[in-house]
This record gives sequence, C-alpha cells and structure tokens, in this order.
Amino acid sequence: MATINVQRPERLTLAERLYLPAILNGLRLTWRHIWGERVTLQYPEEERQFKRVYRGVHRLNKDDKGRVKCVACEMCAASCPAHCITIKATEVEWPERDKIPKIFEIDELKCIFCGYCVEACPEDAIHMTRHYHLIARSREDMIFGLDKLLAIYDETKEQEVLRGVDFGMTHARIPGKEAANPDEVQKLAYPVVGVVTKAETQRAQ
Amino acid sequence: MPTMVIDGREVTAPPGANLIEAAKLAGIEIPHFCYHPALKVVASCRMCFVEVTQEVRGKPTTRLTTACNTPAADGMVVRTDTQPVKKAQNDILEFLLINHPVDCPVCDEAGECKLQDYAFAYGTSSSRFAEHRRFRHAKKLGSGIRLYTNRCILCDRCVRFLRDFVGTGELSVTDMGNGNEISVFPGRPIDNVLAGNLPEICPVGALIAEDFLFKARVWNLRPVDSVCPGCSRGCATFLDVKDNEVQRTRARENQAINGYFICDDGRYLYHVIRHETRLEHPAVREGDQLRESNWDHALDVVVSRLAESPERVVILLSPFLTEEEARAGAHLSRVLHGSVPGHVPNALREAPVSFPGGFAIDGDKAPNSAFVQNMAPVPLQDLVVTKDTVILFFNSSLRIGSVSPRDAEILRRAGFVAVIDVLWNDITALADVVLPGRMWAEKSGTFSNSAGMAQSFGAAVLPPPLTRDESDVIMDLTQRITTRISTGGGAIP
Amino acid sequence: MAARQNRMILDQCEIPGVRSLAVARRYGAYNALAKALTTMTPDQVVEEITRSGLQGRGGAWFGTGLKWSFMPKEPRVESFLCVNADESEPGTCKDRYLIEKNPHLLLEGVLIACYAIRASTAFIYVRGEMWEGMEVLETAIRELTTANLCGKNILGTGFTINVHVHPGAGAYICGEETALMESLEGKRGYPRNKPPFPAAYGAFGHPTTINNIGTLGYVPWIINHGADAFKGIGDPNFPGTLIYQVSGHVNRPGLYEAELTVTLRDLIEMAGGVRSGHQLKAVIPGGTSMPLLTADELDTVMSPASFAPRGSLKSGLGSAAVIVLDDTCDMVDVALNMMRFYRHESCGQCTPCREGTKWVCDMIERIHRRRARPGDLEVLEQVLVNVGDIDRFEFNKTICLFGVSFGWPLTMLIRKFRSEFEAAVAESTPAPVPLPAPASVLPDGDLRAP
Amino acid sequence: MISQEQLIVSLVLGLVLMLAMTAGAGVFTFFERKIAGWTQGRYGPNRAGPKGYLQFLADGIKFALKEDVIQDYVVKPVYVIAPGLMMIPALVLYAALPIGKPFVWNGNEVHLQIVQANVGVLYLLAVASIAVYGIVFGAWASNSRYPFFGGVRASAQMISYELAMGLSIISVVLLTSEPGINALSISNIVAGQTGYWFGFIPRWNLFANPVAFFVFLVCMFAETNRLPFDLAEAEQELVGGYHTEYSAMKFASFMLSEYVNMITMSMVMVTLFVGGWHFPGIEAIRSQAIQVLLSIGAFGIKVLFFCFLFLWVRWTLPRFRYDQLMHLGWKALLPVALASALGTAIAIALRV
Repeated sequence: MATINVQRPERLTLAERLYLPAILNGLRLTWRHIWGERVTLQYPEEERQFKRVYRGVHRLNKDDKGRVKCVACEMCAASCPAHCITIKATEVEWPERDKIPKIFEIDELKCIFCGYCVEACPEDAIHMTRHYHLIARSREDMIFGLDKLLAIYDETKEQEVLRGVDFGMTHARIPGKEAANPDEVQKLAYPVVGVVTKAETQRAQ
Repeated sequence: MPTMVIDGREVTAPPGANLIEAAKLAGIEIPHFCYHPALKVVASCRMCFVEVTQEVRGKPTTRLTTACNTPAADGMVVRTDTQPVKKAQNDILEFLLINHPVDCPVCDEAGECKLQDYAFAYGTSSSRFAEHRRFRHAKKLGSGIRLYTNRCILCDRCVRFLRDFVGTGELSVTDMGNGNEISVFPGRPIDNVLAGNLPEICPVGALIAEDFLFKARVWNLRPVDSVCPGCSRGCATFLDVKDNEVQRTRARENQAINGYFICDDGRYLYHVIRHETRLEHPAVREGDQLRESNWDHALDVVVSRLAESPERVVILLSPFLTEEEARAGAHLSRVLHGSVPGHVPNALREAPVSFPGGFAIDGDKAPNSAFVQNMAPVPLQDLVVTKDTVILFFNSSLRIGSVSPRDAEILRRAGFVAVIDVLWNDITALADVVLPGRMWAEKSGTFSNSAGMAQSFGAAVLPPPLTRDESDVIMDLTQRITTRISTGGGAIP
Repeated sequence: MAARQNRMILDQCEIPGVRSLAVARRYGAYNALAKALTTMTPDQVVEEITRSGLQGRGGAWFGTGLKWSFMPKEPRVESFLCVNADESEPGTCKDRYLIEKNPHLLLEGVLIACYAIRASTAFIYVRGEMWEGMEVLETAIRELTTANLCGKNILGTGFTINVHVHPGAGAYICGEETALMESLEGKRGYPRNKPPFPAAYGAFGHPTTINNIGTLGYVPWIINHGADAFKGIGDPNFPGTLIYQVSGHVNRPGLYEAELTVTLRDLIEMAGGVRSGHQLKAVIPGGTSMPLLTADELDTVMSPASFAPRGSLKSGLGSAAVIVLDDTCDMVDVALNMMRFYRHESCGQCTPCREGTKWVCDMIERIHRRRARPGDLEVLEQVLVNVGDIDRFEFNKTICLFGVSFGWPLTMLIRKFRSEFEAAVAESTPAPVPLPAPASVLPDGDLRAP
Repeated sequence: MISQEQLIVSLVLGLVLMLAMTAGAGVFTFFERKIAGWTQGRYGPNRAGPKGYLQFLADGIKFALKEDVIQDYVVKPVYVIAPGLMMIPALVLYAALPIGKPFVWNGNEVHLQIVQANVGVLYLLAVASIAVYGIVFGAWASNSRYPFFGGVRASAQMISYELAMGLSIISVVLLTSEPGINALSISNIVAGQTGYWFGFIPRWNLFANPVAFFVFLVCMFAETNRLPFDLAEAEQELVGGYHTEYSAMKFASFMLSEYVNMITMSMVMVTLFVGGWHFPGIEAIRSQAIQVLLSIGAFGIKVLFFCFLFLWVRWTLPRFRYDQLMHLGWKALLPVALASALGTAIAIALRV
C-alpha cells in the first residue's frame, strides 16, 4: 500500500478560534469599501466603452452603392451553432452580382453572439456592432429581418466594429495587411471586456 | 481479369476497366473532372495522374500517367500518393483555379462541386497567379440551362454528353487555347429532353439549371431515394428535400434501368406536387356542384352507394397506383363481389425515344401499367357500365389526359362515380365523390416498370393535411363495408 | 573542312517546269511507282524501305518501314494514308517549297506508300495558308488521274488509289498526327490520347499511317536505287539527307540539303555566315519548339544522334529549321515572340497547356514591359516545368507534345540567358497585383469583376 | 399614581414612536440596500425620487398593490395571524424603554417612557420571547416543507440564544442593583449608568462588563434573525425560509417586523449597555429643555449606530452553519454569559 504523506494544517491559534480578529478584519474591509470607489455605470446616462471586438447586435453591410452586400451563401447559417439565421435567396439583374437574400432573418433571442457568422462570411457582409440595446415588445420583433439589419448598418456605419478579419484565421490570410502577430490575433479573437470605471469613462470622453 | 497492386492493395479489375474504376474497387479515390463512366474518355483535365510501374521491354518503368485512359493491366503497380502524383494534382488545380472565379458563395454547385472538394483535398490554399483573370458573362443555353462561363474548367463533359450520348451535339468548344469557351451555335439553343442532366454532369457550377437556381444550398438538402413516375421506364431518382418541399430531382445510378441519367420530363415532374390544381380536401356532389366535405361524410356516401348493390359495383384501378395500392384495390373488389377489378388504361402514349448512349424513354407515360394490368386484367371498355353502375375509380394520375375521352364517356354513363385523385381534372369534374389521394413523393410504395423490374421508393415530403394514402382509403372502405355486412345494414344479403 | 551539300531532293525540285507531269516523267518520275507496282509486292516495298533505314522527317525519326509494317496485312476495313503537310513550326518552310516545286516527287512517294500499306485512299492534309501548294497538288493529281497513275486500276495493275488534298484551317496543333486526323474528320483539332495508335484506329476509325510529306519524297529514290544505296549516304544510323532550313541573322537564308553528318557551324557557313558586324548569340536548331543552343555548341552534328533523349544538350533536331540569332537579339523579346505564338496556337483541350500558355505569356509580357515583380522569374520557371518538365520527360503532363514544345525551349532560354531576364526584372517597376487576394477571402464581394 | 403630565407624555410618545418605528423600518430597508450597494462598490437604489430616497415608498406601494395569494393548503387562520404576531412584539417591546432624560413638568417628574414598569427587564424578556411565535406559526401554517424547516430552525435558535441573552441581562441587573433600588426597573438601569469612573469614563455597563455586552450583542443578532444567524430564511437551502408561502402585505409585515425588531433591539442594547440617553457632559448643561433634547439626540445616535452595525455585519460576514450556530449558542455563549454573571456577582459582593 502506498502511503501518502499529507501535511495537515496546524491547529488554529486561540485568536483564530475566537474568529474575532477575522470578523474585525472583515468589518474593516467592508468599511473601507463603503467609502471606496463605485464601479457601477449609470446606464442610460453613462455607457460602457467596449473594445472593438465586443460582439453586440449584428448588422448587414452595404456596398458602396448602398445595396446589401450579402450574397445569400448561407455560410453564416451553416456555421451558426444556435441555428438562428434563416436565408432565402433571390436573383437580381445587377451587373456584377446576381444573387442576394430575399429573406435574411436573425433570431436575436436564439443568438448566442458567438461571432461565427462574422468569421464564416466570405463577403464581409455581416458584422457585429457594439450595440447592446436589444429591446422589443414581442418575440417576433426580436427576429431581425433584412430591413432592420441594414438599418443597423446605417446607424453604426461610423463605428469600428468586429469584422471577419478580426478573427485569427482570416486575419492571417488577408494579403496586404501586415502579418498578424499571434498574440495580437489571440487578443482580437477573444474579446476582453474590461470594467470601465466612471473615472475611466470620463477620461475617455 | 487483370490483377494489379494499387497503393499496396491487390485489385482484380474487370477486363477493360481503367485505373479509376479499378482504384474505386479498392476503395481509393482518384480525383478526376473530365472522366465520366458514361462518356468517352478524353483525359483532358489531367487531374487523375497516377504513377504506374510496368514492365516495358523487360524492365520495370515508372511513369506518370492519367488513370482514366490507362486500362488496367496485369502486373501493374499503381501509386496514387507519391510526391510526383501529389505535385501533379497540385499543379493541375493551380492551373484550373487561375481563371475560376471561386464564387462558391453564390454558386449552387457549392457542396457537391468537384473542384471545391479537390481544391480542399489536393490543392494549396494560395495561388501564385497574379495576372489579370479572364472574365466571361453567364449565358443562357436553352432548355433552362445556364452557363456560368467563368466557372467552366473546360472538362468537355457536356460537349461529349450531347454529342456522343444524346446525339444532338448542340454544345461545342469555340475559340482556341485560353480563349476556349463552351457555347451553342448561334440561334440553335440546347433542345433535347436530356438537357437537365447537364448541371449534374458538370463537375463544377458552370452549368446550372434555372429550375434550381438559388433555391437552396445543397448541404441543406435531404436526398430521398425515389422512382420517377413519369413513364414505364421507372428511372431511379433522388428527390432532394428541404423545408418539406422537393427542391429538385436528381438521377440515381441504376445501371439496369437508367444508367446515370433521367429525362427532363421526369426531372421537372416534381412541380406537380405543389401544383395549384392539387386536390386538398374531399368533395361530394350536391346538385350540380362538388362541395367541400370531410372524409367521414364522403366515405359514408361512398359506402352507402357501394352497399346498396355490391354486384353492380365496378372497382377501377389506374396504372398510376403503386403495387401495394393495386393489391389492396383487388382485395376490396374480392370483398365486394368476389371478382377482380377493372383498369383504365393510360391514354398518354408517345413514341418511345432512345438515345445513342443507351438511354431510353418509354412510350407509356404511367409508371405501373404492367402490374396494374396484371392485377386488374379487364380494361374499362370491356366492362358493362349502365345507369345503375357504381364506379369506384382509383385514379391518382399525375397528368391530365391519362384517361382517354372514350373511357371518360363510359364513366359518364355510370350512375355514381367516386374518384380518388390527386389533381382537379376532367375525371374529378364528372365524379360524384372526390377523395384526395397522395402523390408518389408523399408515400412509400413500389412501381414495376415495363421490363418487370420492381423498385420501391420512400416518402420524401409530408402531404397536404387532408389527403390520405390510397391504400389507407381502400382499407378504410373495406373495413366500413365489412362492418356494414356484419351488422346487417344495407342491402348486402 | 567545309561540308558540302548533298542535294538529292532539292536538285529534283529545281528542274525547270517539273511541276508538270510531262516534264517530270521525262526526268524519271513514276518509274519507281511502276517498278513497285509491277515487280514488287507491298511487303517487299515495306521490306525495302525498312532496309533502307529511312526515318520520318517530321521530327520524331521513327522508322518509316517499321511504321508501315504496323498496318494490317489483310485489312477488314479500308486503310488510309495521311500525309502531313501541315507545316506550321516557326522557321520551317521545306514542305511548302517541295510541294510548290515538285509535287510529283511527293505524289509518287504517296502512291508507293499507299501501295505498301494497302491503302486505297490518301489524304494530304495541307496547311490552310499554303493555297498555292494545294493548287499545284490538285493540278498534279488531275494530271495523274488523266494519265491513269492515280485513281482506279493504276497502270492496269488493278490497284486503286485515290488521293485527296485536304486544306487545314491553319492551326498549329493540327500538325500533331492525332489532332490532324480529328481535323480531317471535320472535328475540332484536339490531339487524341494514345493508345490506340493510328495504325489500329486512325482517321475515321480506320487503320491509318501518317507520314510527313518530306519523308515520302525519299521513297521513289529508294525504290529506284535500292535500299543499300540509300543506306550508304551519310550517317549509317540516320541515312539519307535532310533539308535544313536556315533563317535568321545569316547572310543567305534558305534551304540547304545535306547529309546528317553536317555540323551546325557548317550549316551557318553554307548560309553565308552570321551577318557581318555581328556576333552569333544563339541558334535554335529545329524550330522554336526546340531549346536553343549557344555559340559554344556550334560543333554539334545536326543529327538526331546528337540530341538523344536525356542528352546533355537538352535540345532536339525537330524540323531542322535552324534559326540563327545574333547579338542584336533581346532574349526577353525572343521569349515573348515565341510565347505569343504558343498562346495563340494552344488548342485548349488539356488543362496545363491551356492555362499555362496564358500564364507564362502574361508573365513574359510583363517582364518585357519591365513591369515584373520580384520572384516572377522563379514562378515563371516553375510554371514552365509544371507544363513541360525538361528534366523529367516521364512526368510530362499534357496530352500531346505541345506542352513540352514551349516548356522546354523557354526553360532552356531562361536558363541560358538568365542574366538578361534578371536584368529585366531588376529594372522593372512592379505592376500592381490585379486581385489583392484570392476571391475566397476577398472582403469586398466583387467576385465577378475581371 | 401616574401624574397627568406623565400620562400625556406617555400617550404622545406611544403614538410618535409607533409611527416613527414603522416609518423607520421602511427607511431602514432603503438603507439596507444602499449600504449593501456601497460595501459592494455599487450605488444602491438611486432612481426612485431624488437620489433614490423614495425607494422605500415605491417598495411599499409595490407590496400594497401586489396580489395577496393565499394558498389552498395553508391553515388559513394561523396563516393570516402569523405576520401580525410577528409585528406585535416588535411594536410593543420599546414601551418600557426611556428615550430621554426625565424632566420636571409642573413639578411632576416625567419620564420619557411609555410605560414605567417596575419590572421592565422582565417585560423585555417576556415580550421578546413572543416573537418566535410569529415565525413558528407562519412556518407551520404554510403547510409546506421549506417554511417548516425555517420555523423549526428559528424556534431552536431563538430559544437557545435567549438563555445567553437573559444571563447577560442578569449581569446588567446585578450591576445596577444597590440596596433600595429596584434593579429590574429600566429607568433605574439607565440612571445607574449616569455616573463616571475616575471622573471621565462613563459608568456604562459596556465598560463595567464588556463580556456581557459582547454576549448580548451576539444574541441580539441571533434574536433578530439577522446575518450571520439568519438560518430561518436561508434562501440557498430553504427557498425563502419561514415566509416562502407569503406574498404581498403579509410578506411585507414579516419584512417590516424584522426591521422594527432590529431598531427595537438596538434600543434595548443602548438602554442596557450604552447608557441609554446618557452622554458624557450632560451634567454641564444648565437648561433642562436642552438637556432633554440632547439626551434624546444621544439616544437616537446610539441607536442609529447599532442599526448601522446590523447592516455592516450583514454585508461582511457569511452565514453560520447550523451546527456552528448551536455550538456557539450552547457551548460558547452560555458558559461565557454564566461566567460573566457569576463574575459580576462576585465582584459586587466583594466590593460591597
């Protein structure tokens, strides 16, 4: 039989057994916190500053002619782990393209905001914005259709948002872009949302 | 029977087989674009390179050769995985992808595209090509076939198919060298009933059927083994289903019947499933009009008429029924008056067509004529139909006009006609009770073709809610009639 | 020692008025045909030719007698003779000269060949541009038919031979024997895969022999003078003479007939030497399909023996069209000129050649315009190797030899004059890459733009 | 006989305290949430009304408007009475506590005390014991397992800790007892703490017997079912504890009574150990009115401190395990309280 030697903790001292020093220490700690800094954001007035890679509501991009960029390839739907994307294609008589989505729906309630759709998109047609105000009065309203997703694009056109190239694979393969440093890719691929204190927010503004 | 070694596995190939076929027997896939077992070998894509070691003038010689035009020979040692072979495959793919637009996102072939699969399996992810790409516009070739010229890899399959297999030869390669392009002669579009096979035969997405254009991505489709009900040939098909709708029909290989192809009549027949004239609820005649009814009422009307005078009942079967339904119909007839049912011969007959490649289309445009005639030997015109006759007609014909005007006239003479059908047509118009049945894509069953080969098929889509399977209806009727007999109701002694 | 010409064919062409049957017969034309028909069996003719060691002048140097002997002795279907007069190799001009000067010499050879291989029909596939030659041939055939030397029951021997002249449409690839047969059948001139070989399944599916028209010119001489006499001429392994076509920067370009022991230096001397004031830079020994030789290699004997497969020279005799380039030639220019020809002439049937010709041509064009990008030369060399590998012939990827006919010469051209190419790349302003990325990851969706 | 003036003061005091307690409990809930927020780096409720001060009103309205569910399976009469039973002791306990310095009105000595009981300490102990009934009744009447567990735990816990509490109060009584003085009268207990040792240390029982103070402090938490002793409503284990099945105003009564209890217990604590209304230097003030007002203020501040302590402790300490709770009550506090009482008795005996 093998013997495992276990280092038992020493017996508690009297002070420790009384718990009183520990309790007082705890009280001191909470006391300090009462007068300490507040980390809560006052939401409607203050908004959190997210990193570029925050994954919020989707948008469907428009090309330089203001038309939907999506070609209804359904790669996003294929890669979606929540099966929340529904696409039906139709034919158009555009000189450079002939397939666009007739129906493009994302069920934002089913969506888990993983960003796979952005990564899968070969056309860079779907992005995730930093919008997180997802409000609707019914489940049906939470199914965002083509109009709504394109409208979000118009709202967030200026925003620098999470794009397909921000994911490691695609980023490394885009020629003309400087070769991605692996650490950088890692950082981009896994969005880190830090706590932004009021002070920081003010500093940012 | 030549015996050889392919990648270390010993293979005995049938005489005349080429190395692609032989390797397939050993479970080894040799990539190829231009080779198709039903077509002449041209070895133009140069994708199927293998390394063959063979005795030439007494000493073993190793050379790189295309597998498709190398007949299997005794003592060959074939390698499909050596460095030169891999390099050759890689190089060929690099060449092919120079001008290919790689527009997989909008291409309907994506998912079943050989170029896509091979580029993934044998190619590299990057290309060294940095010149201007060739660009060609898509064009319509006729017969609902569109050529996305840009995607074409000039494997020549379509040209050979139309020239050698179909014999019409509408397509040809024009221009020279890098300017090569598949096209039709001006003013002479593709016009033959096998044109629908072109998208299937095309290894990339160059030839696309307008019927399936942008309809669905193929990986979302669920193929269901089916049999074409378009004629007595009984071609094996796949019905590709998505969202409870048949999206397209594809040929299913069956060397005994249809080889690799099906005709366009059968290919586009699936549109009838969701046709606007589809019968979707039972109807019972009230005065001059057929009124929407429910199954219980409709069947009650039928059973009461059947039970009034069973000896005057005539059960009619159509050659559009499956074997199982025909059997059940015969059983009902036996229960009623102990005799065999009659049949209404299919009136839709055309001259049979055959093609140089061996494909044939039967003249009889019903799928199960031979079997139904066997089950119900008497044709309608040999039956006595008077004012007192009660006719129960299992029609379920997919085509208008399958009942000849003469037969329709005989039906009109009868006192009471109940029809099970799938479409509103001239026969349902003269019926007293119309019961909605199901189409071949909505039920499973068996068809026997003109050569007597039975093939079974499965249900692909859910039927409209109020329709019922014909066998089910026959069983229900049988049940109701036997109940009526046993309870002493009606006029059955 | 300056070699002399041996003008056994060319002299016959320079007889005044020899185009007409009467003059030709006065100089002994069709004696050989009569001799063959009346005194020899077909097998004896084949035997005689085999013994003479006559080899195909089309460039492959395959034994003519051996080729004829492949034909079925008791044909179940009609056999055909195809005569390849689709002379399109850049620098080559002898067939046209022979046809236009002395058609009867060739037609006699055609008729004897038909007799030997038991063919009743001969197709002379003439290059479409050689309309004068075709007229000459047709006139000659008409004369022959009138004189009962052609058509039914020739010379009362009961032997029937019909000769047809078929104009090609001017495609280089139709000089390839299987493509020629396709073209003859009225199809697109695509080379066929071999096997089956033409002797078993040739034009219209019949057993067919294909001979270069130049080869057949020697046949009457051999029948007349005997196989041994022919074998005695020149190199015993490659007996007879060969018409060399010297062009380019020499003082007297033209046709020079010599035995196959002549060196390249001799040929240039025969042609009057390199034009004055210039140095020889390179020589293309056998049409542009053959890799060029540099000034150090002038002592090469212009015989297939020197260009044995996998030999150190890595070139070939080809069609014996010697193109001389002097020091005024920019090799990039030469390469572009050649490549434009090959891009235009590729039939487009098989992938490496169809796509490779364009790719290579585009790259050379850019180098020529001094818009090359660094690394272009390496890619260019690799692509050439991928089409036609000069170092490993057994890894050739194309159906016919067209791939190697531009792969080899250009590879060697770049290898031998690499410095010129490197200089061109070095002084280039790199052209922008037309597509910034493979379309699969292109962010901007415009997949279908050219 | 009670003087007329005393009667008026008692009545007014009763009314005012009753309202103040109820309202105070409401405000207390607000501060509970506020302090919870602060200790956790948050703001706490700050939306309802200016800076969120009307939050307790919002809560109250919400409770009042909520549907009052009475389940079919409850024992209805008991179920309905229980919240009331919980409320009553909380609202009557402070009747015996003086909240300010007695003063002379129209020549009569008036105590700022609703009831001037001779045995005030007994009154405290008796009334405080009733509180457990509310819990046990509510739990039992709910006819549901989790509340029942909560009720059983609460009764065991309160009974256990009452012992120690009683013993610590005995120390106080002993400290107060002098010949001729009714040591059970709360006024006397407060009065006994008004002197000084060495001239500057107040004679508060806190300093006289810190052990008893400490025992009482712990028991105070236990008696009010506050963290770390809120096992009766441990939500992780018992859903909601004894009031799981309660909703709307009935639930609010439970809640409110808990907070009233806390205030009351703070008052008891202040009265018994921290000198009641007494504060050092009160003697120096000449004017009686100011003296009285300041004494009331001192009392209030002390009470507020203990109220704050309740919250502070709550957001600092985790909950005890039940066996630890029992262990602490029986094996730690009870002997300590006994020893303290004994020690006090001996000390007094030796001194006397």
